[in-house]
Amino acid sequence: MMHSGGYARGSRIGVLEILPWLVAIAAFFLLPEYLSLGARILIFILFTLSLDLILGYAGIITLGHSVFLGLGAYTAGILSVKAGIHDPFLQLIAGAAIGAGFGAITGAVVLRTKDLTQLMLTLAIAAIMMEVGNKANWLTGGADGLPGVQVNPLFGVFEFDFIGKTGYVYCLVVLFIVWFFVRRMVYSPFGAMLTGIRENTARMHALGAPVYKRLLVVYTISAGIAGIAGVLLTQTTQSVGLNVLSFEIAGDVLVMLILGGVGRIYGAFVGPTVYLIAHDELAKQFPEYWSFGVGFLLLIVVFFARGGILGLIDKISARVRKS
Amino acid sequence: MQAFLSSLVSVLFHGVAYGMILYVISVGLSVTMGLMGFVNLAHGVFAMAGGLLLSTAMGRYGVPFPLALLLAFVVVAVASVVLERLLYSKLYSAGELPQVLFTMGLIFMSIAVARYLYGTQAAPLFLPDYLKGQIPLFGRDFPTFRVVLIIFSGLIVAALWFGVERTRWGAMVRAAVDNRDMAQSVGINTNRLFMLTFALGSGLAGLGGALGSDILPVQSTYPLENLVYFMIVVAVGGLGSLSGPFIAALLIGIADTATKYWLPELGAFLIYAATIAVLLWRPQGLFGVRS
Amino acid sequence: MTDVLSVSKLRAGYGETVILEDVDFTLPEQGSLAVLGRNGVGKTTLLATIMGRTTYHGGEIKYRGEKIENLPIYERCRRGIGYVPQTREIFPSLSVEENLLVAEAQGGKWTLERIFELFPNLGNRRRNRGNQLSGGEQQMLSIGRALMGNPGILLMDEPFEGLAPIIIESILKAVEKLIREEALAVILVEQHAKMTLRVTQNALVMSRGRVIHSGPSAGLLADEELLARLVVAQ
Amino acid sequence: MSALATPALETQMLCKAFGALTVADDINFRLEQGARHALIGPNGAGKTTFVNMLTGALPSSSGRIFMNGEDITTMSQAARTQRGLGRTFQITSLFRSLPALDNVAMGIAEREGVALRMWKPASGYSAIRDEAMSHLEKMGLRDEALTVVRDLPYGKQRLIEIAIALGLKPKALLLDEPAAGVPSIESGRILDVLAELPKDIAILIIEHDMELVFRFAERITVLVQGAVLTEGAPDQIANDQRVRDVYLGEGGHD
Amino acid sequence: KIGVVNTFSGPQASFGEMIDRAFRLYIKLHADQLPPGVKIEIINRDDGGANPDKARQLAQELVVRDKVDILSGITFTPNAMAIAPIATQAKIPTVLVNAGTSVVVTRSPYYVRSSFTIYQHCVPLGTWAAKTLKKTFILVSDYAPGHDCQEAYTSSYTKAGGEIVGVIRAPVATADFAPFLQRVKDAKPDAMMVFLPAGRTATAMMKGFVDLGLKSSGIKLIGTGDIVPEEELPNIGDEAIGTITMFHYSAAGDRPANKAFVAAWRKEYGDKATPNFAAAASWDGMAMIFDAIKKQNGKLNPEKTVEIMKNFKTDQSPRGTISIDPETRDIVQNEYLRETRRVGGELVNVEIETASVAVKDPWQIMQKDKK
Ligand SMILES: Nc1ncnc2c1ncn2[C@@H]1O[C@H](COP(=O)(O)OP(=O)(O)OP(=O)(O)O)[C@@H](O)[C@H]1O
Ligand SMILES: Nc1ncnc2c1ncn2[C@@H]1O[C@H](COP(=O)(O)OP(=O)(O)OP(=O)(O)O)[C@@H](O)[C@H]1O
Ligand SMILES: [Mg+2]
Ligand SMILES: [Mg+2]
Repeated sequence: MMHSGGYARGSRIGVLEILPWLVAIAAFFLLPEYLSLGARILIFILFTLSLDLILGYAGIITLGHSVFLGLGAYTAGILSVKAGIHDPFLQLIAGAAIGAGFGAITGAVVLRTKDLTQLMLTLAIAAIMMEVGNKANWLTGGADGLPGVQVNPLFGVFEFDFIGKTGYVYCLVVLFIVWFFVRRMVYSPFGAMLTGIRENTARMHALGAPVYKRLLVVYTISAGIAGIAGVLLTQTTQSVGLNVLSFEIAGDVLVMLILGGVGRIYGAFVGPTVYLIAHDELAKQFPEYWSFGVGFLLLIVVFFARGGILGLIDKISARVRKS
Repeated sequence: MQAFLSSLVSVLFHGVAYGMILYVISVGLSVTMGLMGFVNLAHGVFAMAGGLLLSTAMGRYGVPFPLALLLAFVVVAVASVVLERLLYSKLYSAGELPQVLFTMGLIFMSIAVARYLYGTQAAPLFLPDYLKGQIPLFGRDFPTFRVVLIIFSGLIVAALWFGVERTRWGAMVRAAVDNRDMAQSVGINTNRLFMLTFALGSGLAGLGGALGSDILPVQSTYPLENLVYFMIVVAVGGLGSLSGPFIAALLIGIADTATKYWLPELGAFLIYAATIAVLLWRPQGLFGVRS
Repeated sequence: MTDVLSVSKLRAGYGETVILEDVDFTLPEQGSLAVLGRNGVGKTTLLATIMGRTTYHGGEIKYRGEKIENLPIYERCRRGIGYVPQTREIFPSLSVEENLLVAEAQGGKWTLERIFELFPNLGNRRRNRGNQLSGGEQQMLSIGRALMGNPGILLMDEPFEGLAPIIIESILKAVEKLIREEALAVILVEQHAKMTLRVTQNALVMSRGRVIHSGPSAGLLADEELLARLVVAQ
Repeated sequence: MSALATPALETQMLCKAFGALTVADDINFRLEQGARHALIGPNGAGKTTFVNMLTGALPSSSGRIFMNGEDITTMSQAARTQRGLGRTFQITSLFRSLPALDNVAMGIAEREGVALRMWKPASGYSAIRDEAMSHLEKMGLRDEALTVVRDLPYGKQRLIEIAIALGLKPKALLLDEPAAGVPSIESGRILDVLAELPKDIAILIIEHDMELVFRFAERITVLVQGAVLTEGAPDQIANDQRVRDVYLGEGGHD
Repeated sequence: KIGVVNTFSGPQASFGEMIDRAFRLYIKLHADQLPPGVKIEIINRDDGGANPDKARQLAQELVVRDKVDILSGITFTPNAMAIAPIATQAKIPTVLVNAGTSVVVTRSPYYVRSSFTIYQHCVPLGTWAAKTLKKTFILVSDYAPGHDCQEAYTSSYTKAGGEIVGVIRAPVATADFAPFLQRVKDAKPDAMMVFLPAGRTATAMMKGFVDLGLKSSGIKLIGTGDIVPEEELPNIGDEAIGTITMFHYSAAGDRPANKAFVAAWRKEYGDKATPNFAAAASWDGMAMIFDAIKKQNGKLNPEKTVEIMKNFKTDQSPRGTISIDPETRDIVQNEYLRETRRVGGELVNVEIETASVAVKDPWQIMQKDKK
């Protein structure tokens, strides 16, 4: 696993790192018909990024990350439908806060364990929240979801249109801000320290690091970011359904991250883009059998690009440089 | 009181039947995940294959039930060896993440294949007449098939414990997982060991999938839908143990049945809450071999 | 009499990197060979290569006259090569007993009881898991485990590191006895050059993956100056 | 140094048992300020366990531990480290996929309390980098600073282990077989480095290499089956028949 | 261009298959009736089940990128809810061919429903059941349609003098019904009224009903047609015999229009294939779309299309005479009382009587009454 950050390496933003943003901006002008898929991809990049922070950098493995996405999504939905709060930024802040808050609470429990136990705890917590969402009909609309979410125009000017222009730009800007923050964090001593915990926890203890507290900090941050992604999802689709809390989403995001490449920030950009586009295209061609294609893609990546797509690119560029 | 006792008997009965099935399917996962350290999320694929085989063999070719069961075991075991040699074995030392990605891919593909071959409906289970009907016991009726199912699974469990747990096989697998090179350096043919272990685990899943298609209907999305339950059994039971998952599966089966009978409103709450409680109490599971 | 082990023109390393080059030596039945050299010269790599754990690039390894360089690791062990790795490599999740039993050769003359006789410490800890042993106990276990495979030759990579002096003494005696009575041959990699030379017949000094000296141990032991030049200075 | 001064580390009636096995049996031990102290004893005597209890990696069964007079018995490992307790591991414990430099810098960052900073890039903390580099240099690892630890030979990994401990600038340093796996000339370097450390650092060393022990230690404690057999000056220990019987043996050592 | 948001993957994929087959069959058989130069193109999109956000994204793309004139499909209520704003904003007439929760159709003025509402079945069922069966135990899935059915049945059943002796709301994903059924058995009711999603869930329940001896202990199994859909009958086997259901469609209905429909279906998809209610609703939905196309001569104007659909009426539906209620844009149709029997070696749902003629959605009526 190539690791970014640390004391030995520089932290300048490389040319390649500007590329995703150029692509995203170009997509806005060149592919106006794909903006709703585009927004979905941006949201999942944000979501995957939050997972990379805890899995790739801190080594926390989870199958329940959907909880935080779901909480964010429902926060926005409930605020709008039940409390009549339609301000996008208020919803955003509330979603982040609720996501982070729940992250802190569950993290306090989950982070005391490791490996499979940890995985199962995250999964079970997510499953319970799913049941809560299902049963708390009066608040969440149960299995029918919460339709009719309203969001005020951004700055009172830009309406969330059904073509998705506003939504796309909005998601892009939010993603950019979060990315900037995450990137700084990864390259900071905090990021290096997280890598240390992942690599060798016992040693980290002996260096005087209160490991548990540190993990709790990053878990909370990650949950907050996932909450933001959830809010964006609700705001751009103007409805919430139980599926945002589902095991499938938690599995999907894990797959997207590993597909892109773990522990390197940009894996979270590449993974969702490839996965969602492949899914979308295949589902279009073969509505019944798309899953075969997606599965095949994953197998190809595992056997020919260990370390995800970015891992493969690394390997190829190393080859080229050598010869 | 009388009524309560008699419903208790039913709950226990159905709970045990469910638990037994969960166990036969999941024990293989406990082996691949616990002993071999392979995060095999695709375990349910083998169970599904077993169920589909049984249904096809009986429905389409009129194979008698016991033979069809055997077939489900053997065919799935053999097929799994092919997969193991070609794909799984390449990832033993690759770490969890590639394993997750690979087995998820396998799930996705198998869903599409099953869909293509068997359509969208659940594979029907046509029981022979001697397994239909009910057996009256303690003043209540018990479906014959489930009685047979409990007895048969019980036999499998016994065979496993006597055949496997008492040999040094388990220790060899764990040694090979701890350190493949060193295990080979003390003379263990790790490739063959893993292959056979994997085949046994998958074959059992196939058998369980076939046997349990009455309780867990088999259809194309089976591997994904039931994954969580299999994983709970393994985690609560304790990785790498054979008896732990047995207890866990029975507990889950009975708890699930009891909530459905007495507190259907709770849904799956109880199971998950209990899972969390057990794991906080004993992070390595009830009978975990590894921490 | 054929040699237990003969190595010629051996080239090996890790992946594409070649570490060992043109290594030649032979070891007679019941022979003992010291491998000396500074840090990082390839001593571990040499033993690992004989065991089959590195990337083989060329040359020949014969065990009792048969070529083994293309055999899988476990097959080499079954033929009679026992390995005590430098980092011990105890199986952490197995108990002491299990660690020994998984290595047991069918019909071998080594049993749990004999190992526990040799290392009473281990007998007292037989239920402890591999990672619940003291460093020295792990070292003993590693040696005991290699013996359980009923080897004809024992490759020991710094086996005395971390052992109490009194234990080293007793192991050395035991090894001498094994060589005499059980027809065992031994290759010993050690930092403590003098002690090693005292108990071996022949010695081999390595530098940068090549053999730069080989000859009787006694000769090297007697020639302080040569020893210092070969092993200490570069 | 006066024996009356508060010791750097002190244990009172420290006990530890793993099930039925007692590995620390009422240990009363003092590590004086600035001491050069060695702990020896047969394999499995409980030396590593003792160090683990001192650092807090293992909880003790009973008894108390003091650091500079302060009761640290129930304190977390991290808190003890922050108070100036450093250690090395008998079995190398490094960040194997990180460069040697980061291995050392990580500890310095913890010591300096910057590990929670999230904004400025780590590579921008040049003071930390430079210090990490200087510790590596002391161990003769200048050229290996940017090499990923996994690719280094075992002997060099052992030296990084020590460099990390130095980076913590501990007031009391516990070294668990620092020289095991390090060739003799390199172990000479370890001694040199330890000799250069400020005199007020208290050092406890565990070693089976008697040459090293006798050259380094001013005081030696012998631990046998979890209990202190004897304690004294090196020549006293070397000539103690009980110590010879259970530990040293009769043969010479190089 | 018709954009179809539908469920082709996941556990509920059988819906997608039925709907798609019905659409294609209708188009194939009626292509010649279209005004010259008009060609219908169907663009299928898979929502994978109840995934409102995904469904919305798909609908949005169908509208924006593929520029469809009409939306259809939509198996699940939450998805219908999420798509409503798009239909409204983009002015896309949308024909709902499955989602059956009453409230859905009120969500957008461009929604027209050709399928059914749960209330349509469960109200007449209650009325009928009260005549002979005095005590009912209700077993429904724990989601909106299940709740709807429980309410609808209870209201008409108790009004007619029946007594509800117990209610179980089973989790939607229930696979094994044994514990629930055991409880029903222990309560000894005259009838068990069931609403479960059609497909394997319902099938699993049917098997358990017999296995656990509820059938032999004399409990009558009644419900909506979802528990005995045509395609599942062979899987359920003889266990299904004697089940009484209230539904708007049976493939065994002996109306000529239905016979022709079933015959065409079998000719196209093989002897063993049988269309079910979703297929019938989709067939009629497509008929509605054709009607709108023909009446506008191939040039679709959204408002006009909805207007035409609102007044749609035919006696040529496989379901008999159906129409759309112009006020609610919801379907008006007959409800049939059916019993599952073996006829000529094949299991079918025989229509015993037409329980109610031209039923409007009772829920809509109740809502109006409330106001
Ligand atoms: N896994 C590996 N991958 C790449 N290079 C390696 C690997 N292991 C060792 N090396 C390199 O091979 C060379 C020889 O190492 P080896 O471990 O054989 O030395 P050694 O003589 O046993 O040293 P020591 O006395 O420290 O044990 C070293 O330069 C080392 O960097
Ligand atoms: N977690 C544990 N559970 C049970 N026993 C343990 C555990 N850890 C260590 N032991 C036992 O406690 C004893 C003391 O171990 P310790 O590691 O302290 O010895 P040591 O004096 O450091 O020996 P060495 O010189 O060989 O490193 C050993 O016999 C060991 O087997
Ligand atoms: Mg070495
Ligand atoms: Mg020790």
